[in-house]
Amino acid sequence: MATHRRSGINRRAVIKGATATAIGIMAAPMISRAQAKPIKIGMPTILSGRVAQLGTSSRNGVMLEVDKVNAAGGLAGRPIEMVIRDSKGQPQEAARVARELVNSDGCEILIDAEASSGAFAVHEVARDLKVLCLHTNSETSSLTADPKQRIANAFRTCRQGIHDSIVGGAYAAKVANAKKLAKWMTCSPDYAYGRDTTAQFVEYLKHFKSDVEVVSEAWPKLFQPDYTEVITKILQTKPQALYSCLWGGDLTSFIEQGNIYALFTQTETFAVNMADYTALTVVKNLPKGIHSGNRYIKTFPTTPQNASWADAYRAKFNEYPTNWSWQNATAINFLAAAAKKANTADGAKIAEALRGLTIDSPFGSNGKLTIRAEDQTLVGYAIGWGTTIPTEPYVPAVTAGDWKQIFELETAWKKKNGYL
Amino acid sequence: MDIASLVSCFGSAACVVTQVTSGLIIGMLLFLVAAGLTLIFGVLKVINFTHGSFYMLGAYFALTIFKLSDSYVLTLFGAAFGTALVGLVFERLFMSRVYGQNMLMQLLVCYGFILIFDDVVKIVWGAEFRSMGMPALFQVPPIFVAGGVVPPFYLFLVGVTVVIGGLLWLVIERTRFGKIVRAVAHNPSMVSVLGINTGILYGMVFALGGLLAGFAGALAAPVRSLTPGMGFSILIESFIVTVIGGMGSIVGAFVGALLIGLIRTFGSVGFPLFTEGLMYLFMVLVLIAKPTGLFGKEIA
Amino acid sequence: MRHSFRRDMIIGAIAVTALVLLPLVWPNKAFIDFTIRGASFALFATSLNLLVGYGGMVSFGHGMFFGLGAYSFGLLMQRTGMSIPAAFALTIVVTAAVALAVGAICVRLKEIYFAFLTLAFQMFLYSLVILWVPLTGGDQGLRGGIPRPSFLGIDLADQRQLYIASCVLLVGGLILMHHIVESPFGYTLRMIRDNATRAAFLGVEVFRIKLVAFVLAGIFGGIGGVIMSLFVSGAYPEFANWTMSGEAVFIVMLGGISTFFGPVVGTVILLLLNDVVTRFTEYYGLTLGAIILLFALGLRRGLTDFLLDYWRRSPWVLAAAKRGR
Amino acid sequence: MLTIERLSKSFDGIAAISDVTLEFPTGSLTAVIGPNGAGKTTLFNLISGAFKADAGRVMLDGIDLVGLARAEIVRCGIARAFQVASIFPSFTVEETLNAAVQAHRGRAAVLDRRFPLAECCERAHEVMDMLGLAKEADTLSARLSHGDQKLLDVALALVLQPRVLLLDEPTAGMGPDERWQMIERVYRLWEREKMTVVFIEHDMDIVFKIANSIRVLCYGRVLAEGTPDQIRGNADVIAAYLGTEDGANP
Repeated sequence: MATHRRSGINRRAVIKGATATAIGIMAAPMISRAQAKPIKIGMPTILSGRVAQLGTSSRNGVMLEVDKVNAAGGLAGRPIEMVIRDSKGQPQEAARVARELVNSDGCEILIDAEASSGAFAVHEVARDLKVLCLHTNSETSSLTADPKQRIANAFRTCRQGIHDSIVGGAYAAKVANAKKLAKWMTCSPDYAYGRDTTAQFVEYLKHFKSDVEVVSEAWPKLFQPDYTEVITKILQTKPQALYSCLWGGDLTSFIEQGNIYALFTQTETFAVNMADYTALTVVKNLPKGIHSGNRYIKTFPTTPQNASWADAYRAKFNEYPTNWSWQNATAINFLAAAAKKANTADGAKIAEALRGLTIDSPFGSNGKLTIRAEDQTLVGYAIGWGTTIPTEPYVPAVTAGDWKQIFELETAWKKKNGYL
Repeated sequence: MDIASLVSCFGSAACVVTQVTSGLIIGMLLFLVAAGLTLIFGVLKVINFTHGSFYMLGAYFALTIFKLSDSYVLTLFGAAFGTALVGLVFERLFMSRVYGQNMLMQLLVCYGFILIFDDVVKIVWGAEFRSMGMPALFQVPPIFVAGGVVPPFYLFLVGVTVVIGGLLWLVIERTRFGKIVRAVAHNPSMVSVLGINTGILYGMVFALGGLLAGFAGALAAPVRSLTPGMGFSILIESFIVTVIGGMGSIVGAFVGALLIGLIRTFGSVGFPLFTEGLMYLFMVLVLIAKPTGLFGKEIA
Repeated sequence: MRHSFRRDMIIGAIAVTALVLLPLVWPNKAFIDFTIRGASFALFATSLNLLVGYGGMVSFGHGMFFGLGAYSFGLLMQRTGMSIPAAFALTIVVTAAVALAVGAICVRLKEIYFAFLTLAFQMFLYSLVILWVPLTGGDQGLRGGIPRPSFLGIDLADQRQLYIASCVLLVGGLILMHHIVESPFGYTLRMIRDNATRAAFLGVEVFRIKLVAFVLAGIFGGIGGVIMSLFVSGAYPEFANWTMSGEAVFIVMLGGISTFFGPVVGTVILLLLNDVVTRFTEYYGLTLGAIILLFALGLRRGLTDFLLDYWRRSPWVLAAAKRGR
Repeated sequence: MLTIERLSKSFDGIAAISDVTLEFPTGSLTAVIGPNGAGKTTLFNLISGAFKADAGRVMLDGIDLVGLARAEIVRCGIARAFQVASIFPSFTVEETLNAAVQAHRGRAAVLDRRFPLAECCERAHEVMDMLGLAKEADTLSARLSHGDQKLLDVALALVLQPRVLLLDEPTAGMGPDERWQMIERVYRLWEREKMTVVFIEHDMDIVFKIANSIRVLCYGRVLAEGTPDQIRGNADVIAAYLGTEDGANP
């Protein structure tokens, strides 16, 4: 993988860009000068520490789209100026940064590119300050599903745990039927995301194939450097299939260490977070035939739009886009479309326009993405599972999930949890 | 909690053997890092909180050297000596200025360097995690022994660590340098009595600590993801190891590392969700029972 | 140097009044947020300095009380629906009880062993917070906001009123802690720091004094946590993690351990650094690291320690001392 | 009367004090002498409770002190000053004595008042005056001269209103003038307070000039005891001292 780095997009560069755009706008006769005051969008994210990649690729996703939007005249004529700030991955810092972005930097919209606990902290800030907020990285379902959490001014433009679990369960059941996999084991990181996602996956796996049995569980810690004890436990258990929602560096460590035990030749592995370039391109000996959900992959959806978006991203940042990249790009796309629909950059009116809005997008399962009105969250995105090969394109064929089935089971899940 | 699994594991020879072996693997790398930490504390009475960063630097040095040379032997030595040099420079230029001061001042300098090393790694090697890849020599299928799986790389890893541990023991027990180290660790005022050039002694101790940590980093690089901040978890664990074993005791570090390795492996069977808590609980109990650790001596 | 309690109260009243009036002439939301966070950290760091600066007890686990305060208060408000003052009082009781139990074990140890044991206890508590998901929400923390019902006409959901409440807690807490260090107890604590053996010969019950100091410090650390939980409207495991203790140690060292207001100054420095540096660079660590080295190797002590030394050595002071003789 | 009966203490198997029996009559001014390593300081540590004896008894007016906590021994009336001045470096002289008086009176944990407690000041000043430290009242202990630091150490012992005062080499590390000044103060103190004073001393001029009774220790055992005149002529003592570099002329 190319080892490229940019110096962070500093404020001056942003302002310069914004000024250039502003000049462009002034040259355009249709748009009056009075409207050209930039609109500031604040973005707290994680730019330092172990998951700095989350922040940098979120930022890249955003900037790629912001440039396009600004070139096309901005949000209802107002060029976007991004103010992106590091929360270091601490929820209290995320809350502090979010407040500061609104209160002292004059940001009118927040893009919350935090991981889950940070997202809940920013959510409280959005509730308090009543500022339009788009969550772009938290996949925790309850953030939007739980009516107690819901506020009129907060939306989610990213994938969601429950959707992934339903599709994963359906896919895994199909494979299990074909290959007669009855004895399962799970190995997921020991924190809320890992526990919830795993429990839901197992639930839907059993929903689709009632005779599977989970014989053992392993719970490595988040950011654990060594998985030997976990791998040997799996080898002891000898499951026919293994499910894992390890991600990022943890997943690559697990794969590398599993490789030297030849783990993946002995058990059918379902690693939902494998098919993301952050993991695919880093693992040196990627085993063939690992089942994975799509995080972001150029080959799915198999459309020229998706492929060319990935190429444009690579050309601009000299690295592969990540799951976080498309989710953040989507946030800007939705803002632009809603502003156009409402013909204003006013947060409250954009929020109104966002509810139920459908846009064209390379990331949609059929070229379209929708923000569902009832719970203000993204649906219809490309979601599916495939198997790996050791070299590019890594996951050549992805079986798409069935959104009708997702909606059905999601509704049942919400009822069961008392959300409906 | 899963006591039943733990009981059934103890009932099966294969499970016990496998878990003990993996405890050994985890413990050995930990021992290399902890040995340096405890050595530095023994001689200088300084807790080197940057030790995790040394491990990280070792791993990143390994990444680059392996990419350039494709020789794992060269990688191991290059990374170890590179890190030793970092340790030496760090001690001579910075740590040496805060000896004899408040322990917190030393802590502060170390903390500053943890932050700096992490960002330097981020600038030089990037924020994304990296992987060195398994050297071709070890890209062979694992050996199956009596139903248990033994990966050749881990055989090598444990073997090398045992050799290094042995060498370290020889150095400490049989050389003049070792004699001085032991004397000073036992009684700090010996430094002036023996007429030792403390600058050289302290620098060498830090270099040796760096050497061990860097070697551990290079040994870990083929199997662990490299990322800025990766030194952190190993720092905490080796810190627990040295506290349990007794600050300043190499034997303590060895025993402590193995204990933590075993707690990890058997804990993951019996208490999969509380392995971490188990380590801290164990540390609390040891400190209450014997504040100086299992093999530690009261500081004079 | 020895101020009476009444004098402290008068200065405190003036300080609170000034802080309350300030936003009226200078309405700045960022300042209000900054002060609330500052109050939280300043109480937390000053309470640590009771141990470090006055008791010579370097605790690496003080963050456990910050976390405990935030979680106890947050949980009481979320689960029981009691009033804010009641939850506040109960939080103090809980924090004090835990501090008593942990302190009874820890304060027997000296120096680094005390530091290690406090750290181990903190990490054990942290593991519990992570593990006990049904109660604490695990790594996700207490989500969904902390309800803040009005009491006595005070509405802490309003940021301005929370600001005033934080100022009152800060100033009140500082007055109490200042009183503690200036009391006979405070001087006994200093005796133990200087020479515990001699203090024991003089009839000081070292263990008891240390334990009381540990509990008092825990209580004020917990109050810092309560303010933070109100600020972010939640509680997160990070509050109970060792990094929080590290932050407090760092603040104390930046500000200085030999003056009462050192940690307050340190808090302002660290928060300003944090807020300003993260604004301009993502290489926060590199920048902060360099600044730390500047303090540690340049000044070789905290800022107020440095200023105090500088003042004591200034020609004017030396001349005055000579005249005094 | 302070009596020591068959007291023994060893470290790692090496006897520091073995089977020592001694008497210190009430109101006496007794010097404990002996070559280096004779066990003099260990004896003090055993009496004051810093170490616990392996065997034997330390009786003060009929009460056995062995096994009592240090604070309890202090309360029984035994106080000591240390070979190396054991003081509180960051306190001024006045603060030191105020804090010490307050600790002695069980007021160390008072939280609802300010330091210093008015009722303790008088006694603190009294002790300062007794040892001529009043002029240094506002000086930081760390900045006192060596001699004044030792005086302050003695003052701390006096605060405890002891019946028995143990002084471990009160003149150690001092110049000749300072020594005599120090010893003169100790002597006047003893005269005025009429307490039992036991001191360890190497300077034989001082010992024979002021002590009214002498105990000689050697290798952890009692070599001789008696009045200065008796000791002066004791052959064992002369032999022991001639054999050591300590050998001041007895």
